[in-house]
Amino acid sequence: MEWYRILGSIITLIGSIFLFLGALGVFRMPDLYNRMQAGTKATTLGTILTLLGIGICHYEWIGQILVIIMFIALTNPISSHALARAAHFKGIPLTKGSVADKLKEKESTEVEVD
Amino acid sequence: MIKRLIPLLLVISLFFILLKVATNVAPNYDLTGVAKTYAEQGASDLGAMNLVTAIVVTYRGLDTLGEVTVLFMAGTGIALLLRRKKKKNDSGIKNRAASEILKTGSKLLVPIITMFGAYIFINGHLSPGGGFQGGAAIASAVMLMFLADSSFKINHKVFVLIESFSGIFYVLIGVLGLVILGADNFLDNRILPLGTFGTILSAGTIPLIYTLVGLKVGTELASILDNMKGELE
Amino acid sequence: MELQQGIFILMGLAMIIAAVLAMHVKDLISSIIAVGVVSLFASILYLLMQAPDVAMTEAAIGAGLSTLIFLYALHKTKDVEEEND
Amino acid sequence: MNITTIVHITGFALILIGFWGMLTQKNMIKIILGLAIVETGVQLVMVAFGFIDGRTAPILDSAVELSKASSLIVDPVPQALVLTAIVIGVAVNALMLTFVIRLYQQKKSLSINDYKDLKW
Repeated sequence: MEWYRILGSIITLIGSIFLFLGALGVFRMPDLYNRMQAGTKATTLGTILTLLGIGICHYEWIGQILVIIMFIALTNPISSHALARAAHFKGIPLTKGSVADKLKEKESTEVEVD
Repeated sequence: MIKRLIPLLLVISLFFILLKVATNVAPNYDLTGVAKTYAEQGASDLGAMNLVTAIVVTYRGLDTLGEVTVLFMAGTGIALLLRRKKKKNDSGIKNRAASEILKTGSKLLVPIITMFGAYIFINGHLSPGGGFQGGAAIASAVMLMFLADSSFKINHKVFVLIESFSGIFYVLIGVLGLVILGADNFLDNRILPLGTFGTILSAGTIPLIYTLVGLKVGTELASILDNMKGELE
Repeated sequence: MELQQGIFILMGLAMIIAAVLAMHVKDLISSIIAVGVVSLFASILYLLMQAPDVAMTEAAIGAGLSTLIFLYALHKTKDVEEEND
Repeated sequence: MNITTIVHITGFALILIGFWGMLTQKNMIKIILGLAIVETGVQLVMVAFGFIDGRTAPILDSAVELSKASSLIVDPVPQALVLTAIVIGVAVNALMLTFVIRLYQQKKSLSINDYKDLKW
């Protein structure tokens, strides 16, 4: 087996571990925002690593895979950000243990300014 | 009770009809009839790598023209039925402005998605995809702008121009087949040279027609979305 | 049973469950999303059935544009109601 | 059980569920959703008619030898038909939803039971 195949397999394995942790986080986290955070950060990194590992194994596809990685890096956090913001404005409560709500603070200061 | 009984009877009768169909179909192990001809002669006849494209654009070109017409009719009907009333000012519900991240990100993404749509329909004869898929991708870019920026409006004049000119050129290419190659050749792709098999400038007029179809479908779906969205804000 | 058939059976079951949910749930938004899920699984089935063209069309139009059109229609019919009250 | 049969059963089940929904639901948007499910089922069944196990997509790239193409690819004709059916389907759905919106603007109701103007 060539060395790049082993390297690619290891990177793919790390990526799938991150994906598993993301799924576990969606299952275990207490409220919507924490779940969304787990489902975005971990899966973005996991998907990028998995794709990169495949790209190293089959190096003739690395161009397409870099384009896909760029798409995922652009779309996944932005869509998640929009969803979380909408949920916050809709009034979905935070979990009891949370210590800060910066968006609410920002809104209240904005209202005072107006 | 009787209201539930009649639908139940209808569904049960449909079930038996479908059961008859399901039990009578044997899986086929070879292409037969017209599909075999297309598979054997499609490449040498039309020079298109993607046989689905060859069927949609050339072998069944008239169907596609009719389909684009149906889409146009549906879009026109929607625009007619949902025509704008006078703008009500201040309905009481204020829209929250989108965040800076969302605006910047969508502005970055829209050109890329539009370019991807153009790539899909230009390469329709070489790889999976074509006018309808590319048009849908372009409409998705417009959809993203609608969702991300509530004050975004499409330029109706440009859209109408693109739509009508692509429709006119589509029909003109069809008529050119009649003029150059004689009767029975409406929408024939061989009025241009077939070129080298597998390159982007090959397969006669297929890339040209699919580009026109893609522009037309994209603008039509975007106008349908725009009309359905209306003056909600 | 081979792996491929197992995948097809799982996808089919998921589609049927989503369709039943779409018809059974009272909430219209959940219903619309469930129909979008049916379309998304259908596009995966098309890809597995060696029909990439159809898969692309279904994913872009069936799961994307169609869902948004339904949501816009729902929003329009709700909007007037709120104004009326 | 081969793959064609599995997909056929799925498609027929979707058709029956959508049909049942169309007949029993009162909400007009839900009736259109039922029709959308029926459309998906019919399209699945049609694509499954052209599927042949162990063959590749109807694209004649380097993986398919041109002279033996007809024994290597699946049937392209149902795929072309379904391709157009999907686009038409979404246009028809949008048109029907437009009618629903217009009806709603008249009577402020989504229930099909409130529209009995032509019933005698």
